[in-house]
Amino acid sequence: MPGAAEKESELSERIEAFVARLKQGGERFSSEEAARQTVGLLRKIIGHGRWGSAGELMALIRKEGKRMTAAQPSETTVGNMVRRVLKIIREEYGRLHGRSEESDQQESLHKLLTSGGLSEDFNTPYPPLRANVIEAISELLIELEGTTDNIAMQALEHIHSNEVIMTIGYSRTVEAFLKEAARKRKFHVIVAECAPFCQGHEMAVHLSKEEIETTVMSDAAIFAVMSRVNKVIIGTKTILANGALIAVSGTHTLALAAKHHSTPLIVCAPMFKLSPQFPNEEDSFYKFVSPQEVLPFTEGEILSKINVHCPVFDYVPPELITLFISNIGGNAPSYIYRLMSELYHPDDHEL
Amino acid sequence: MNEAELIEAFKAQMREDPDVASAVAAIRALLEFLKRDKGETIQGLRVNLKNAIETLSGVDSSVAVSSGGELFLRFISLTSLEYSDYSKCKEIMIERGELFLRRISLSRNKIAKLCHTFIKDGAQILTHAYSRVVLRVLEAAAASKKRFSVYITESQPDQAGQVYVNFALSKLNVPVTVILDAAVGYIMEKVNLVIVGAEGVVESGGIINKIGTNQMAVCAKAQNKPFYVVAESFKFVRLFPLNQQDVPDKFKYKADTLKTNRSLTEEHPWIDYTSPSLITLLFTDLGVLTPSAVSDELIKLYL
Amino acid sequence: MPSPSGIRTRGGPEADAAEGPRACARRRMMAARGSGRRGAGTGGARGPDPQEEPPPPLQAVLVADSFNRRFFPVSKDRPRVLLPLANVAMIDYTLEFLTATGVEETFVFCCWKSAEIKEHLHKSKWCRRTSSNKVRIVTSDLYRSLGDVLRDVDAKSLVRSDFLLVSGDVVSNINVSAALEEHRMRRKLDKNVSVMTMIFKESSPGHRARCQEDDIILAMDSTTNRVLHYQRTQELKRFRFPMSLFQSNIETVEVRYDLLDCHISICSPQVAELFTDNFDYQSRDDFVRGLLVNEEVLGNQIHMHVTAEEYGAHVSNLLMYEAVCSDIIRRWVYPMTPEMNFTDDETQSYTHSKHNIYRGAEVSLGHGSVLDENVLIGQGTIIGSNCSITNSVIGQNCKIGDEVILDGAFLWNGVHVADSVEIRQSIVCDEAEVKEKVKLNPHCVLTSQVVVGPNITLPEGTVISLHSPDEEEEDDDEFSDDSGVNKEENKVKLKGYNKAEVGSEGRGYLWKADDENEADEEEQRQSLWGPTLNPEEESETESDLSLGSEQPDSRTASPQLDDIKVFQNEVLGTLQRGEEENISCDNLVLEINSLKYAYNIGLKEVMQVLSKVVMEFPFQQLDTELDPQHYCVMLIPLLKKWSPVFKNYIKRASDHLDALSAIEEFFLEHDGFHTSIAKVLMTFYQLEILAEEMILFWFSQRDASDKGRQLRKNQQLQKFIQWLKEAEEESSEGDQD
Amino acid sequence: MAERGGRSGAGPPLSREPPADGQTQELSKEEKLQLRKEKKQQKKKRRDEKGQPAESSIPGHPQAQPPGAAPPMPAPVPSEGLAGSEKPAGGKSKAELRAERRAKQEADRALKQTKKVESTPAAAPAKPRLPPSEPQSMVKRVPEHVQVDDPAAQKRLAKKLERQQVPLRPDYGAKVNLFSHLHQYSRKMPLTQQMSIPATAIHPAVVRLGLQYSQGLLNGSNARCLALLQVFRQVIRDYSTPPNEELSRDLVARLKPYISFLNQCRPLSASMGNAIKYLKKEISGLSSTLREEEAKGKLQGSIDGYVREKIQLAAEAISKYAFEKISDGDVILVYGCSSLVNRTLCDAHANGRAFRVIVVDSRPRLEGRDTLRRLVRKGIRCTYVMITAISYVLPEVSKVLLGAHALLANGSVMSRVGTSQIALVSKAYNVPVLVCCETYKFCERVQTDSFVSNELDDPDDLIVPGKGGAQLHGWKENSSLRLLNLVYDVTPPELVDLVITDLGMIPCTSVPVVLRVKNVEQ
Repeated sequence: MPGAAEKESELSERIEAFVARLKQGGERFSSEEAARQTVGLLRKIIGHGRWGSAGELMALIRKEGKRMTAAQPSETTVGNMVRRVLKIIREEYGRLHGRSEESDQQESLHKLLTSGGLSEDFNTPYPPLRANVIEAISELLIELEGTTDNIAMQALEHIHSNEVIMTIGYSRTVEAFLKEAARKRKFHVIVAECAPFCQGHEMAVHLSKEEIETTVMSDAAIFAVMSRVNKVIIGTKTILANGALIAVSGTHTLALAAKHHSTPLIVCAPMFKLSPQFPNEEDSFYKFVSPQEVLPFTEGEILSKINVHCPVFDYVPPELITLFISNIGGNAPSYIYRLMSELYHPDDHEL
Repeated sequence: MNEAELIEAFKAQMREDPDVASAVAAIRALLEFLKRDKGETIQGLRVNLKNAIETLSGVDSSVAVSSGGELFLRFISLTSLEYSDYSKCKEIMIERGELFLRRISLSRNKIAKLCHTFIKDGAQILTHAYSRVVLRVLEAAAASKKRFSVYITESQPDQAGQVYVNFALSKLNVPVTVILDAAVGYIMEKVNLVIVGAEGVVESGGIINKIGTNQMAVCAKAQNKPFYVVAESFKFVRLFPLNQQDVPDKFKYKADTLKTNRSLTEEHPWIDYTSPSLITLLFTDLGVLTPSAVSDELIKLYL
Repeated sequence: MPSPSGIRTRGGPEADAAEGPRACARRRMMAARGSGRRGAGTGGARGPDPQEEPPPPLQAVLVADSFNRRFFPVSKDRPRVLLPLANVAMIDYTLEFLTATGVEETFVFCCWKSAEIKEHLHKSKWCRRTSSNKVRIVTSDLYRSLGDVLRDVDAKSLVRSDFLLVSGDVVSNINVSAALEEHRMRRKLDKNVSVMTMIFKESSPGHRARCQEDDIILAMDSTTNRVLHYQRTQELKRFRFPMSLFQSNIETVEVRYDLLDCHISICSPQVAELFTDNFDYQSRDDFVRGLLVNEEVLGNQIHMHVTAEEYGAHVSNLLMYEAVCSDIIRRWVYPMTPEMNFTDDETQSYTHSKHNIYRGAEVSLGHGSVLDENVLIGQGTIIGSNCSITNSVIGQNCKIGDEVILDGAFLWNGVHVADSVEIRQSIVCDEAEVKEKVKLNPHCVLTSQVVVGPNITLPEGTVISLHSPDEEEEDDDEFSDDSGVNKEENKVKLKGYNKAEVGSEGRGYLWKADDENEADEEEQRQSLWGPTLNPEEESETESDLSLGSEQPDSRTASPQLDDIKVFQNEVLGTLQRGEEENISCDNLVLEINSLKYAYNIGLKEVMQVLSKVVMEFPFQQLDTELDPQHYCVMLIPLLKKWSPVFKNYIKRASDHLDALSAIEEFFLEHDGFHTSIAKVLMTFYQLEILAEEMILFWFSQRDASDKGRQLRKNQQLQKFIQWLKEAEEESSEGDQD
Repeated sequence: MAERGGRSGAGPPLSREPPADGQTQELSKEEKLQLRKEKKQQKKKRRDEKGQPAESSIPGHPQAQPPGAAPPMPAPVPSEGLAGSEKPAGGKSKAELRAERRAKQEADRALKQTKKVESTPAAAPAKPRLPPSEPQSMVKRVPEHVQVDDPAAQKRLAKKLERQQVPLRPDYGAKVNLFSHLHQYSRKMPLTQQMSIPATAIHPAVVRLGLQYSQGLLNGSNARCLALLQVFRQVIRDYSTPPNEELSRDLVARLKPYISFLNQCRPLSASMGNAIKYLKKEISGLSSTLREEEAKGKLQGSIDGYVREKIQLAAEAISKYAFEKISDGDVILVYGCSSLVNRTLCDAHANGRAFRVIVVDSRPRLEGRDTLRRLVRKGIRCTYVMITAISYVLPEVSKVLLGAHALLANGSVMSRVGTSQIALVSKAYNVPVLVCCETYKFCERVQTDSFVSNELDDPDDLIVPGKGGAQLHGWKENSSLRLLNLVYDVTPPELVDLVITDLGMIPCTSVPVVLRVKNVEQ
């Protein structure tokens, strides 16, 4: 096709830009945006990339995917989207290959016993594959659009009137969720400001604009106030395969406090935040920004003598979580593994 | 093929390959049995196999054997559903059986690959009794330039832990300390994680393993330490014990002690049951599972 | 320094000059109202105006050479900008900074070892097609200073609009867009008066990243962010601020000592032109000082932008190298952290874990080795057992034995360290080897391929290199030292190594002489490591070692007499030439200024010298004994001609008094001419060089010597004064109605 | 005030009847005695109520009746209490007022007499009653700084302050309704700005102190308590008994407005409460036979004594005990800035223990930075994190060392907000939690949550200058947005492993024991 070269160079530049932006560790760069951009880029790659068979395509996607994921390990949505796309390719290929759905399942005892060949190859080229895959991806994009609304829809099922709800930091999903509920019910929201970035302030201001009675407090008061709270609703950065969270730092404390007062802890997170990784290398999930945030450079001489840490994320073990609300409904943490196996193919867990 | 031969085949398997899991040995033996079986009908075959399994578990009463047997039966019946013609069906069975064996022989490496990433550099690991899978995991960790040290219970009554150290652990050069079974509570606060193998994984997601596992799990829970289980998927067994009492005696005691019909009250049980609530994660060749995922697998297989 | 009288007349506030830096850090003084001759700093108002054309693509000029030899002998093997900082070349940080801040075209000017720099850049991601920042490399061996570079920029007219000027050793994550916006706005508002915006970082005194050599104290107008006074503080016990600072009608003068110069400046194309115009500008400091001093003449201003949040520093010596390195490890330069691998170099991928421990791929650690905190280990490095490593950076493919202690050590690539070695706060360059049981005390430097040991302890501040120190002499005359060295690679190891210094198996020459001459040692240590934070350590200046930018101001503020003498002669010469080829006053002023810098003469001295010279000028013409009439006849036209020159220098009250005292002095020396003093003063007065109240004040000064009183008794003078007095009364009466 | 009325109701009817019908006939001897005991107890009760003008005698008022006249008047407290509660009902008649005033005088005289009685063996029966009456006196009235939501209480407070010529401090901004019973002051408008305080009413030193409190220049219960004692020492030095007044009584009366002034500036800390209690006891304990100079000297001496043993020596003892618990290679986590903890650490470091410290800090106060500077200056290796990041640092921590604002009778620890959640997370990582607290900070109050009695600091502190924080600026206009700047929180005993006091190491459940011991020894 004509202009393929320009197209590719143009594409690679866009990828560069995206990677660069991820590396800049852009605050205010929402996971949803990241997810959408990733999928968009991948779709372009599939569209303009040079590949004959599904196998080649997947190799290509993996290659690009690796780079994007490596750019900002804490931004797991990128990796998740890559895996989703890979899964889509597998399915489309399978369909063309004339294989029934369930045979391409997460591997199981059953499969262990019954299935025939060890692993199928993706080498038979199918002309319609490109079109089909792109179509499927477009559907995925549409799905991404709607996630927040779908979650907000369920608000009224979880918030009754005159509740005292605590949340921490700023999460678009939670904001939408609460606002939705506020249209019908009156309740009181307490926001932990989440130092040093204090995203909580923004959250509070947004909520109060909707006439929701909102209180901002410092993170130190979480446990003190928890005894009067009757629900904790938070967002998260990532849901890990064992149902644990990687959420803004301070969440672990919040969860423990909630546990201590046995207050239900509800996590609002769209599906694309589900990551098939396990918390084996937590450090890679943590993200550390400049100590500036915690201790200003102007502190002078003592800075050279001390260590200042500023982790952005916390690990929250699954046993502290009561419920996940995703765009496909509510789930218990113990069920996450199932959703995981539906979303991703086991072979794609590490790219 | 009569019982004696069968048992002989089983024992032979164990002998020639000390590293083999008893379940695998059993399955191999059964496959052998299947090959030599003269039966003409599926039903006949099933009956013979059932008896064969009985005799095997008579030799070795471990959960593994029975789970292996059950798995084999299930596999027979599944294949028999697909093909009506008996002889055709049989060779398919044999062929698939081999395939199956080849698969599960890979499972330990799979597990090791999954699990060793959970061992961080400088970790202190507590383990219990003698488990080949755990050994494989530790080897993998050591291979990936991780520095860790191991505490292992001597695990009375048969000192399996001590044996384990002498035969296996001493080979990979990591510091190993053998501790008393009674010292689990003491050591727990300084270890980072607990890894144990399992004889059988029951439907609840709990495990059945060498006596002492349960107390270790309880301690770990009390100190908020992760308690990991590594087990191949063929150890999954359709069993749902509510508590220790609920575990069938044939598993708790050695086959020969069961034969001597003395009252079991003064016998030491060899295994105990660890409830899923105490287990952090299970590492199987099917992937890393939360306890709740186990029953899912079993359901998929048997329903 | 203004004489107290100057203050009294102005009734301004008492600005005590003998003030410690800490005391006057961020100290705010209201300027005195009244007759300030300085123009007010205009253009404080900001605000987006509707017809805003899209700003042109941002360009940057990166000077990949520090025209001095602070890093010798290290920089003999490797150009300074390629020295690894946390295993990444300095210039990469600078380029990353430029790219991140939105620069779209960068000109890299290299001189010393330009080939290597070129090669490095070509390999790097900056020259990829996809890079958003186009890097163009300009090389020439003729560059001797920043001045040359900028003149070349002007000559080649490379820059189209405002551009960033940085040196190749700046590490920063500042986003200059805000500063740039201000800069453009300023230029829009008050028609290109402001030519440059310097970027500073707030950091309290005593901060490690504040290198003493670069320490500055400056006065700013906090409403307009205009720089009013800029001074290096190194080795100054007391600071002097021109009185005019506080007399000008700028409301809010702020004297700040809490600033760290990031060496990042936003320049307008004019800057390059100015450099071309003023041949004597070598460094940015010359430029700044020049601009600030004769602001009226050139009519340009400098502004500043202070950032509190972001990080910016420049590696001017090894102490700074150490400081910046550890700041990078401690993530101050986020997002430019090692594990981010912004250079896209697969050998540079690190994993970050607790306590800022960064590990490259396949690093192997022996049992019992502890990485305490802030450690960076490059790919493929092998570390033995029972080592303790803290606050250190280890390059790629190093081999480190057992029982090694590394504290604040900076090992570059391929270094071999044998068993039970101890290294503290030292730098070991590429492929160097440290044998068993060697102990490196703080501030040691082993340049590449040097071998030391076994069983030897290097005293503090040892520098060992394969290049022998005697290579120095040849190129000492060179202006830029770096360039001269190319020819010397062939003459390495002409004499054997001293085993006593480098150990039995050692290879390399000791670069500091031990005890015989303290001074050299000091120089060495300083030139490499720069002054440490406790002031008594820096006794020597490195002025004679590096003829770089620091040179002029590293002297103490009050110049020695001989300087003044020389200066005087120079001025005289200038004036004579001026007389003969009648050069315009402006040029005279320029020349005098440049002389002023060359000899680092204070305004006061200039004043005195100038008037002295002028007064004596007639004698130079014809040295026959001439009488007062002749003298006046000859002098007055000169005065008339040069009045602009005087005006340029005589501004503040103090200047007047200086001039007057100089004149008085002259007349005291030649008492034959007492009679003509009145005439002279009259001329000065008529030419409006000297203000009447000043003359009156001078006259009424009581502290005059008896000869002085003699002089004052002179009746012409009396008359003149009388006349002045009356005139004043009249004028004041005139005011009343 | 409900409790109070209730208690007066519980009191013997005798004390109640007289106001009902102002009968003025002679009472029998034993009745008199009974009456005195009654009064004595009332007195004791009132002494515990800091800043409460139970028997606020108008200083300048001349003694109307000649002393020794038969006491025709009822006990003051009930009437006073009733007066307080019926005040909102409407103004009182002259007669009532007079009655009240005379009641007060009567009370005073009665008090004097009781003193005499006590000193004389005649009142022997009174003695044994003392200890049993102690626990009763512990049943405390609700301090008015926790019943802001009760208008009656507020009115009463206003009235009282007015009587004492102490300005009433206005609340600032909207409060979180959970905390509407607490005061919320703004640092921008300190107490002394709105009205000039007559030097006669309040000693300038006290005013200065009050300002320092309200501006947050003086923080930490130790510092505050020390400052308070120093100021009172000065006050006593400058004090001179007015003619025909008695030092022991007049001085107490003089201190009351001071105390309520300080209380206005910032609610008193438990430590200060105890100190004041002690001081009052000392003052009223003075025998009237002492000459003024002697008395003042004695008081100043006792103040110094208190400072020395209760605070300085206590700190020494604690750091000695704590030293045993700090071992080499420890990683110790501290929170905020506790003078005691800092001292302990510095001592341990000076005595050659090798340990690392992790300083945890929280907005808006950022007191941890002071701790950091102090420790670093001493050469201790430090790490500094925000409170949100504790779960990141805790795995490496071996001990948590916390300071305390007060130890409550139910064993819970009242301390800077955030302490409790640090204890909580530490438990989750099973890291032992140690609390350092001098015994003089123990107080009889019991509290199960951080709501009932707490303090609200200036909400504006939460606003971060610059990035993002700008949004919060308009919070006052925004009706549905509230800022909560809590000062203290309460750590339940089960989260604390050990309390290190000057009496040694105790589990915090045994606080009441210590209290009892103290009460006996006092």
